[in-house]
Amino acid sequence: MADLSTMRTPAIEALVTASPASHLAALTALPPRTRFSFRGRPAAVTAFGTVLGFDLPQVACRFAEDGARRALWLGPDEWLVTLPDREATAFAGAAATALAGLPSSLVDVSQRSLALAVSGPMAARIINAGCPLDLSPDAFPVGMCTRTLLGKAEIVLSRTDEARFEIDVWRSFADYVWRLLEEARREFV
Amino acid sequence: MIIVGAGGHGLATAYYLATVHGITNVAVLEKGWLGGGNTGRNTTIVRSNYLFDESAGLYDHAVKLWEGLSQELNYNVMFSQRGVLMLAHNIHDVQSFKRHVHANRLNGVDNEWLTAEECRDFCPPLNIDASTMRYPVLGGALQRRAGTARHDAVAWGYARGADARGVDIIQNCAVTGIRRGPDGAVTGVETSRGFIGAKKVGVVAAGNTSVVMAMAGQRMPLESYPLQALVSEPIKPIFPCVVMSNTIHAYISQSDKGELVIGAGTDAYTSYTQRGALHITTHTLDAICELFPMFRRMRMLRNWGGIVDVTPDRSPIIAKTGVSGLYVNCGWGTGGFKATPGSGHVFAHTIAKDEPHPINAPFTIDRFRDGFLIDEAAAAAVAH
Amino acid sequence: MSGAFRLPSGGRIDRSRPVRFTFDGRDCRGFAGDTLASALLAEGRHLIGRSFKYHRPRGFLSAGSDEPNALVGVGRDEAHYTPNLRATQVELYDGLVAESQNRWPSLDLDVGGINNLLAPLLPAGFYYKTFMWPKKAWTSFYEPKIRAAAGLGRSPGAADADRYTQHYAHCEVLVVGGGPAGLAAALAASDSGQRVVLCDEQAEFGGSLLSERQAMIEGLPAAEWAGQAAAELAARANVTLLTRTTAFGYFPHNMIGLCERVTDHLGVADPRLPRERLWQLRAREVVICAGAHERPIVFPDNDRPGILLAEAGRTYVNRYAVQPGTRAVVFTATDSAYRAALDLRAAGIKVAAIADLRPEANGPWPTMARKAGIDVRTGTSVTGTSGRLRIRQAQLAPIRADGSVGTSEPVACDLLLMSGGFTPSVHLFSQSRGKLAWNANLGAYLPDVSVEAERSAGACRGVYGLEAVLADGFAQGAAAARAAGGTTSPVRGLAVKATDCGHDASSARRPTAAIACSPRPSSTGRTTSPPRTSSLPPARASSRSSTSSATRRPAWPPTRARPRT
Amino acid sequence: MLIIACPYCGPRPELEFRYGGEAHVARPVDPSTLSDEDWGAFLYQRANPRGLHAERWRHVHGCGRFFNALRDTTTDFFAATYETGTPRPAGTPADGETSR
Repeated sequence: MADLSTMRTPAIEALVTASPASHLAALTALPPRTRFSFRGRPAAVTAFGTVLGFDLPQVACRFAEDGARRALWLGPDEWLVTLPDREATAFAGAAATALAGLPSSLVDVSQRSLALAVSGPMAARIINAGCPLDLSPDAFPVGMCTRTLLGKAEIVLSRTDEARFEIDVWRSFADYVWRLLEEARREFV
Repeated sequence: MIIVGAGGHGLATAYYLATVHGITNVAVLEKGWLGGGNTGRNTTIVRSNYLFDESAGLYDHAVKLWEGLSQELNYNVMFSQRGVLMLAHNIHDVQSFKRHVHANRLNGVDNEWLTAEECRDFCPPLNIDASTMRYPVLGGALQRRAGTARHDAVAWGYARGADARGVDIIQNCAVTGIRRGPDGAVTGVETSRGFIGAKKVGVVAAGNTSVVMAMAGQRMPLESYPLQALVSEPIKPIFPCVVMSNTIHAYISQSDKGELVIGAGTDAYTSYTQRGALHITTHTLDAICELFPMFRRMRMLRNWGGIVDVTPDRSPIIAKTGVSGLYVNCGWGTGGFKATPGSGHVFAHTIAKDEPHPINAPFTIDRFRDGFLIDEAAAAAVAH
Repeated sequence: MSGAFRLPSGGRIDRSRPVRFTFDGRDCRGFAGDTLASALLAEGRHLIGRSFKYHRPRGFLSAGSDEPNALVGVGRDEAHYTPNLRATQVELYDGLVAESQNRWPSLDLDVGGINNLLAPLLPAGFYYKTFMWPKKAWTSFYEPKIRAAAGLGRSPGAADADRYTQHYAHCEVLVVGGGPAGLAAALAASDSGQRVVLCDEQAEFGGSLLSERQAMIEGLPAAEWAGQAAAELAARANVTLLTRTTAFGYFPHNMIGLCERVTDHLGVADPRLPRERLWQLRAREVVICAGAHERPIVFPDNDRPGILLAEAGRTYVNRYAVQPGTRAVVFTATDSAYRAALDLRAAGIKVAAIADLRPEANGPWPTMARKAGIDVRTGTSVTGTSGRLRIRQAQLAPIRADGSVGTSEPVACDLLLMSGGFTPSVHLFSQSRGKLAWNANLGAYLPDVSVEAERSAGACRGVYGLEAVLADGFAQGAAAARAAGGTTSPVRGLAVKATDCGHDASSARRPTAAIACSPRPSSTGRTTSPPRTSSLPPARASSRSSTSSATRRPAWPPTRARPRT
Repeated sequence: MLIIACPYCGPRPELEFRYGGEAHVARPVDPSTLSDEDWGAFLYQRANPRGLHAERWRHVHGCGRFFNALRDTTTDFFAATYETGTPRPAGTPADGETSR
């Protein structure tokens, strides 16, 4: 049986190592974290909020966070929840208890994707090399998140700061996304 | 008799009604101008390497007619059997194309397997360096009898031939209704220029078939999608054949005028706008640039769209309908040009005899009730 | 020093930066700021290519993107070779390598020219009526021969060495075209604080202003004002300026495709930069300021090297400080060509005669031309030209009251400027699926019903005259910003000092008799005798494509053409 | 590239969506009672009008939801988008009519 721990090593390690620095548009790989995909009806949503420690965001395409925990609205009944690995087991247990009997789904999808950050004054422009959304602060303010596309790959994009975006991407697409961003960054390094 | 639509298929139908069946009291009605729809907008590829027996019969019938068409029409349609090479990029492609090769040979249709190197030898601009490609070339299926023809000349040649035998071709004449008698049978068509009586009406309206058939109360198993094509500026001869790649989605040839002729894909949604989105063409050009990196600096001269009518099984309908005296030839999707002579030939037979020719007998509308589908989705160049 | 035909002063070229390049292997010189076309003209080269079918000698016709003849291949090696570039758009850089196309063995001595002599045997569409027997010969003989004769340039022989990027962008107002209308529109729209993108296909903003000799705006020479306006826009944080950027397509829901040529004008480019950048730009509102194209006049042998559009002649003289000839004939149906004649004269070029198709011409520019002593002949047509590789002579003949043509008189010249009026550039508007309407007064199709959120400003919607164009630009730019949800400051009025020449001949003075000139150039290459026709064939209803019919129609008289029915 | 107003996420570029064909095609409650004719029609016959078209889209690279839209197939402009399960908006022209 394959050692599952090896799957947490970044699929893009070599690319990250070779990546040039840039204060205009920095590209970094974020450390591993636990991800849950949560889907549920209102009763389950409320119950889940109690375990999480804060209410799941109800406004479309917005994330809420408290400390190291973050919940991203992905659809009318779907959220992506991220939290530190060390809290994962306890959290999953507590959530299972709270959700018992309430139609819902909670799946650990930590292995599925990894996270990158693009930051700096050119961050939006770099992402726009592959993402067709309007990323101006008016159209995509801090606190906004959404599933979208970067080139041919699906990503979850969130704006954590005026000049900082996080990208959640499926592991098998990660090197493609990284290279695409590197290509766009090339004139800013 | 009335033929609705003066594209290649409609004009060919009229031509064969006159020449084979001696029926010359025929009007071909065209809402726009002769050959101005998909006939004048396609990428002119002619081939017959389809998988199923029914399709092989139909498309190879067409290729055989293509081979003598210039002489028959006394009009040079510039049929050029320069070979169509379909590239395989993964194991599935290899298996599928080899299956096609064998199936074609059993049907008497030429098709052969080439290694990647043989593909490059056949088409020198082709890049087969796997280290530079996302999808390496693992080989290809080559039909040498396949090739291209000059699309406008086909319409003009059939139009001249039909006209010379007494067929009336009426342009700028849109069909606005199909009139039926008390017994339900067709009695003629209403047009933007008045009523024309006829006992038999053949609808060959390509992308607009659903709209015309609705005039006779017929719902069709069709959806009409935009399909784009583009050409580069003309250059001296460099590209000797036709190359198609279903997997990364590109097909390309070079016209006698020197333009690189490139077919893009269908847009995702139904539309009658005769245009498509930029991301569809850039997707195809990405593939062209990967397969033929020397063409990357070439600039595209023109880009346009057509309306293609697509059936659920990607095979055409050439058949009688539920309405007496009403016949339909449609559903050619992205690949009707190649079949023009064969389609017109068997459709003329169907109208003249009120029964299908053996070759088009399987291509009924009823197959969508009875389940005898001819699923050629894999043989179509475009995943439509 | 570059070129014997370079004017000693003036122009927007940088004389402190000489540039060396080669054309067909020959060493040439020019200056930074030249195009390949202007530098070759400065060297006295007019023959630049051969026509597609008959291999007729061809020279520069225009000075911009509407150039039909001067197609060249450019690139230092196969991995950087680009065929079919317009020499009028290729910016000169040190080490540029250019070659002519569609000739063998050389441009001056081209064997393919034999087709020109065979022309009477090769009617239009002859391919379709022959080459069918014996059947086998099509594959083995005819088709390879036809194919070998086709094509203009050649494909690059190696994989492209450059890289390309693409970019999605959004703005409230996109202004396409950075001439006077576009600059004014961008200034007005950006007052709102909204995101404004201004793009222009040329290396610098200004458009027609860059070719002005006399016009003043706000007390500045027009070109200087353009530079100042561009600088003002560049200083605004909400404005993105894109030069060398062509808006090549108008896609559904206000998405515009832009091709930005980033490094093609550089001999040595920063390797971090892509060669080209594709912009897929979504604009809330679009202002099209595409200007107008000057129409050539159709007359026998109007394609000889040395025959240019009048505005192009003016551009070469004023913007590039090049003498496109030493002795010019001007053939016109508009007042604007008189302005060109006077600009030529100011640059020391002798103007042998102005032949004006109209029975009279009394506007301010014709008056100035007469005052300057130029031989102005109204009611006169050019009925033919001679000269093998460059024009040597033009035949001028009076037009009689009944429309027939009198005896022609040869006038020696090495330059012929022509102007048949202007056709508004409505391509982008038409791509947006907007509907055109025929304007009989202007003799042109103009944007009528919009489909997408766009509007046109300036010459591309038939507004001519510098002051009017600037005012229209401001008004449309402001309107676009408001439509995009912004608020704008009051429209600025600019102090303009310029003598307008109108768009075209005034319709009131338009002759009633049809003008005699053969509708098709002679295809034989011989010097032709005066045309036999005594009047134009009756105008036909235009073909389906309204855009192309607008440009295909014989230039004169515009009243004869009708809109589609 | 069209702009499509997802009822949940707002206007978004076409790339994020997948087209789902004709809307309001209800699967027969008991297919076994249908004639071959009717079953074939349910499976394969589609409206395909020239003009307004009620159609399904899925915001597959966004919120993941299916929804319905009214689009004019002669212009590609949308007249409305609305949630799956809700009726076609009142006051909109019939299929095949033009929306502007």
